[in-house]
Amino acid sequence: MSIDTTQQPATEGDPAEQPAAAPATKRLNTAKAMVEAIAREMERDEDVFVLGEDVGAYGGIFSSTTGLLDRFGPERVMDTPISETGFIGAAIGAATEGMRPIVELMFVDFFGVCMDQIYNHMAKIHFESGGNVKVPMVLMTAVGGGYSDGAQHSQCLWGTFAHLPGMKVVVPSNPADAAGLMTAAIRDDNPVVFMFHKGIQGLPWMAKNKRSIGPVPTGDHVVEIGKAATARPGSDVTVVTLSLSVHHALDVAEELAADGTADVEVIDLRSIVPLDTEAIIESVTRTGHLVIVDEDYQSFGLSGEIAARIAEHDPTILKAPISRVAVPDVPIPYARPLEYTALPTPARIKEAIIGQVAPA
Amino acid sequence: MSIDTTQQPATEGDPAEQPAAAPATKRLNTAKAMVEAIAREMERDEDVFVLGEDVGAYGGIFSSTTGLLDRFGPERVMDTPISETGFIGAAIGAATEGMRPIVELMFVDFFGVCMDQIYNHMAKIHFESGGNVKVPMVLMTAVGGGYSDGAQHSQCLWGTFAHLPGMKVVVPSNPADAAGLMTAAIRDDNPVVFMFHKGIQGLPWMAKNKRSIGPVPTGDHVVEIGKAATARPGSDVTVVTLSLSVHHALDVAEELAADGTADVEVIDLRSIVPLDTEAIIESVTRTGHLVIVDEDYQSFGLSGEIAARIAEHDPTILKAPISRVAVPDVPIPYARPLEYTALPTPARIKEAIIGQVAPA
Amino acid sequence: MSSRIDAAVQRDLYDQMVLIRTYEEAILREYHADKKPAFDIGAGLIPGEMHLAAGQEPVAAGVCAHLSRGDAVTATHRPHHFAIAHGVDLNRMTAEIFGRVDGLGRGRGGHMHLFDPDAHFSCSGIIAEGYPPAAGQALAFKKRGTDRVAVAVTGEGAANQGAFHETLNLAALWKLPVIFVVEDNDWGISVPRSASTSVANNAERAAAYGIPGVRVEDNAVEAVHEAAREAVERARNGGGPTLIEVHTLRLWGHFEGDAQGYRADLEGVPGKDPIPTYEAALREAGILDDAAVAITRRAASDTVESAIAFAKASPEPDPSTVRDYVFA
Amino acid sequence: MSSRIDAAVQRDLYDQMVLIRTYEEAILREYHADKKPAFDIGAGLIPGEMHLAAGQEPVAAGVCAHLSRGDAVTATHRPHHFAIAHGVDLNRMTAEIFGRVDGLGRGRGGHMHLFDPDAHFSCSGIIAEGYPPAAGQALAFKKRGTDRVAVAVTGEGAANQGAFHETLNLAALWKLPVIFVVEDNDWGISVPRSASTSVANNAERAAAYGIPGVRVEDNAVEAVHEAAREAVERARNGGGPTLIEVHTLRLWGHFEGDAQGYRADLEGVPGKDPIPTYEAALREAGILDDAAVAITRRAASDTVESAIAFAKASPEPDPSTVRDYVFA
Ligand SMILES: Cc1ncc(C[n+]2csc(CCOP(=O)(O)OP(=O)(O)O)c2C)c(N)n1
Ligand SMILES: Cc1ncc(C[n+]2csc(CCOP(=O)(O)OP(=O)(O)O)c2C)c(N)n1
Ligand SMILES: [Mg+2]
Ligand SMILES: [Mg+2]
Repeated sequence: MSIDTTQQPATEGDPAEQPAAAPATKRLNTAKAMVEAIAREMERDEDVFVLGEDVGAYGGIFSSTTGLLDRFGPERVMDTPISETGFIGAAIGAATEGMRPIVELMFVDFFGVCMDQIYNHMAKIHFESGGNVKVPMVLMTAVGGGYSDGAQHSQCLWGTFAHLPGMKVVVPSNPADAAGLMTAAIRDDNPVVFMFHKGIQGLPWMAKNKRSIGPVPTGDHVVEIGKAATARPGSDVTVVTLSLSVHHALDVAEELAADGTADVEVIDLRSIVPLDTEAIIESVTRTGHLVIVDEDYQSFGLSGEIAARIAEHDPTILKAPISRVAVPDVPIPYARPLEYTALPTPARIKEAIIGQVAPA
Repeated sequence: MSIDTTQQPATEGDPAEQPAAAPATKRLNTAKAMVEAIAREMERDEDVFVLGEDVGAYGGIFSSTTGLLDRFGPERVMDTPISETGFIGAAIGAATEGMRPIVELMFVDFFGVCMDQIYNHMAKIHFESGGNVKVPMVLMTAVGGGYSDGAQHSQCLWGTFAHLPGMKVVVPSNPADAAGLMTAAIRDDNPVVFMFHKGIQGLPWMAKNKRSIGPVPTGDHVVEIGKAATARPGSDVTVVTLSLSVHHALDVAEELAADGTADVEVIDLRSIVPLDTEAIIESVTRTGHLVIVDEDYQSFGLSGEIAARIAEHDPTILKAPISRVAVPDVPIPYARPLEYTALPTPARIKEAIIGQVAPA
Repeated sequence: MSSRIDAAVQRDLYDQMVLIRTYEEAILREYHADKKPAFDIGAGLIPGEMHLAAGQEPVAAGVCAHLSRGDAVTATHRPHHFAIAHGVDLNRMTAEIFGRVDGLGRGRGGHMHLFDPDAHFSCSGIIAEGYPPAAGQALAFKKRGTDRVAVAVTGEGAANQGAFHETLNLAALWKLPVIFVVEDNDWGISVPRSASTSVANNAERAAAYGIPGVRVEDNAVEAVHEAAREAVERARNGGGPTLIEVHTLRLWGHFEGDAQGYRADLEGVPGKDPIPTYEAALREAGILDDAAVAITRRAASDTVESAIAFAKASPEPDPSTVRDYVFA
Repeated sequence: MSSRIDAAVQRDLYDQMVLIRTYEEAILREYHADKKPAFDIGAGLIPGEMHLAAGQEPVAAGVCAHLSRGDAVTATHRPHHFAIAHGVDLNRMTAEIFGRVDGLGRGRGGHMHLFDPDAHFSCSGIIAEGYPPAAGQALAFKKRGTDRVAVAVTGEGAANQGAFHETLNLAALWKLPVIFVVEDNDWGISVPRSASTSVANNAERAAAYGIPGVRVEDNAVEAVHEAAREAVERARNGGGPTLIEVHTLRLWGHFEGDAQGYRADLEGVPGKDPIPTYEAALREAGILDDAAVAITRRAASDTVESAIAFAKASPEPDPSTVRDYVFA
């Protein structure tokens, strides 16, 4: 009856299969890409260590640490008591002493039990010390819904973290970015919140996402924090999004391109803090149409900020009112028909894009 | 050497002095207006009680409960241990049993030690229970800086609360609204976060704000939650703001009216959740110019949301890019010259307004 | 076997445990029924995380035997046994687990968010964060001059969380009528107690609050019953809170889908099942025989299957109502 | 008076306490100097909340006597005594309190946010939240195979906060080299210990983590010194954490501007000042005389006044640098 949640699908491709010019890659799912990036940095730098609930023998509830205990031992891969304030705070103290902890908050939804350490300490010590104390650490945490886990286990909440100064916030959408951003985060001298969506980890026990397995460079691979990616170029409508929603947006874009409805550009933010305002404005200046797709709550968050960056730059680049496809300020409901009404589904994204290109 | 922080300035005016037609009022500072509203509700309804740190003999660090212990005794005005998760959670449990607690979080900056109770419990129980369990309570908390209290005691953070669904968020700017919104909050069947700015309490030990004392109706006085007020009508530029910044905006508006620079409309939001989108759009449609003044962090918060509400309604109502006068995504610095550069001062507000009306 | 307990109570404890187990087995069946061949946590009639309480029946049965519906119970992410033992409406609870409109939360909550105001039952998916509201319910009961009590439940893993400490201090200080129950099933997901808890057991921690602490060993339902009797009596009489830790058993995985690779002792687990053990003891004592056992099982099965039928017959929520119930 | 302690140490303890008191008196003077006639918390050369530690010198002097600069100290909102006793650069600390560019935090931090990486000193304005990072420093020290220790300080009010519990459990479990110090000054702002804490003292709470707990009564600096000696030794030798609670005295208000209307015992307070008491004892023992006292006081005053002069001479931060130091 029980399913081995620690087991990974076979993911190792053959680097030799790659065309010679491109950097060597292997195909990994997002979880494995994170693990590999962490392992490589742990090998490079003995100050790097991992701590959190069930990161050891279990390998992380969402497989973000699978195999690390076997490779690095319990001194460097530490299971903790259920005491997020205690162990995240401990990571902070270790970081101020020059270590580089990677600490996992199992679900971002649990931030409320430990936010003081995160936002008043991790994020502010560098500033309060006038730059004299650095806090080089990664807080990694699982986000997102879509599998009926209810109002306390399905949130994204990146807007909450981004609002509070002093921490970088990165949100990869695919294995290569997960690896590259993890490496960048570990090497960064600032605290970095690394938010990975459960739905793109490539977990064997969740609905499959075809893009949760992809090529990841086998060599040193860093994705600069603060740079958005154009996941798909297009000329009619800009969709600014991130994380799992990138895939929904790409699916919809392909569909709408195929039937000639619209040529959609999809911007994958990858990083929220810093936010790549330039990339957003450049794209919207070309398309004149903006759809923001955000799995976080709609109001007072990411989607608002994107709108503001445009409105304070030049509102006339918008040829139509913007559209937001986000969680409509309701807790994430349990029942599937309700949850999938609240989430930014492909159907809602499509409707928003069509609304942008439809003659007024 | 020591100053009696519990002492109130003499504030009681003579109701008989009021013109006959207007409702009877007396002049109170904001703190006293809050206390009076709480006391009146405690008299009306024995389910109302107050708890928090130093709410008893001390009367609330920012005088929000002065005198209540004497009037209602320790059973209804309860000092608590320093255990915000414990006692805010206790308030939640009491509320689900039909009581109407008013619980004080001494500084909003401390939310990180108790946010789980606030956002995952207080704000979600009603939803998760499908409407079967109500959580009628008020979480009151002091906000704001300007007196060199540093990065952990000077924040506003209303954007953080507003982003998370299930709680109303009110932020009065003057004694009458403080009383009316407090009364509404206590009577509301939902959890209401009541955020009062230290700088408008009328405290004897802080810089005086001339509008921190004002007329408060002596009879039953309720300010509907969710309705903004036009603090000053104007036709050239709309300033949308709240809390202490309303006063700065009014001061600047008067100055700019006097010298003929601009006729500024000042919208006092009073409530963030629900947000009076209609009032904002109505005003900006008339003026075409928007300055948002927000003492919270600039990005991913209130100012962004206001911009988004306009951008999704009709960006063409904006005759110029919007201006935001907010805390520029830095922790609140201690040193006065830095703090007053970070805060939305009258000088910054004035500059933004002038920027709006200056020929491009 | 305690002599203080009479046969009718023993029979009730047994019936209660069987009902709970029957329920958990039925949920197990329904949960996995349509997730095959590839297990997909989000698929099927019951989606999402599922934490079942098989093996922990003695705790709920023993504690709730002393409660009436006016008393409050706040459970954890693993709430079914306490919900059942406290008399939560089984049909509506099951409908909630199936995400239906007749559910306790009209499908909004799910299995970790069961709220039955009639039974003053609630639960939370955040570790230890059910404790503070439970103290608040007790505060309300005390303020209103009633003799009602609140029961707050957590696991042994949760006892290391700050909310545990804050609530015990508050409740002790204010002499609130609460019974704090810690279910020590040896594990917090994959982390054994020895890797999470700096003392041998949590009953010792009661001393840090000046309240009585009791440890019940061996998942013994009658010992739980006795400890809870004293604690509830103390609370009703104004004596303040008690901490009861029960050494119990997680018979299955942490949640469904957990292969428990980390659990070395796995083969020994079924042999520790408290229900056969108690059944054997009651047979020995002449309180149960084949016929009685059959009656209990049949009654449990009927109750459970009709709850499941009720749930399945209830409609799914209308998507257009997604914005409802955020505010009252 | 313990016989184990030698005269040189006694003299050091006395000197340290006098230095701290001299500092707090100077800050008191500077703080209020330009806030008259109407007290305005935001006005003057030193604005903001000001929590002074007069009366609590024995705790800092006694504990820090055993530390070297490689050891870490994490203090509270009331941090000056520990900063001084741990050898934080007094000039730069004072400049920080005055909000100047030569301050420890270049004026960004203020009196509750003093960070001196050379002395591994830090503090936090959030109750009990300095404990977890202190444990993390100890973890780093242990991982690196050093014998360095971390000292974490809170008040007795803070010991009811969740972070206290979580950190003690974690440190005990991982046998971290930390000394947890609780300064019991009877008050958490206006709330007496009896209204915040469900046990008579916090040393009793050590048992909840299986670590030694010591209570030092009467603000006795030599007893603190002795308790800390054992605790530091234990930590350096891999014996894990110790909890030391000292019954100390808040000589002044919670913060400046606090009229202490809630404090019934106010007239008795000056009589309990630990410095005259200790001075008298050392005079009695022939370790101090008028000349020695004068030397100590003069040295303290010189040090303090030159720190204040340093601070006043340092420029205020340039407003155009407001965005600096958010990120490294
Ligand atoms: C604050 C918080 N941290 C972590 C989790 C994830 N989590 C859910 S159950 C669990 C283990 C709980 O162990 P225990 O308290 O012993 O209860 P048991 O599952 O054994 O019944 C964890 C870590 C959570 N829900 N909330
Ligand atoms: C989490 C949190 N809650 C409340 C406060 C406000 N506060 C500052 S000091 C203080 C009292 C602290 O008492 P105690 O721990 O005994 O230290 P003392 O001031 O007596 O040194 C309080 C409640 C805070 N800073 N942080
Ligand atoms: Mg457990
Ligand atoms: Mg104290």
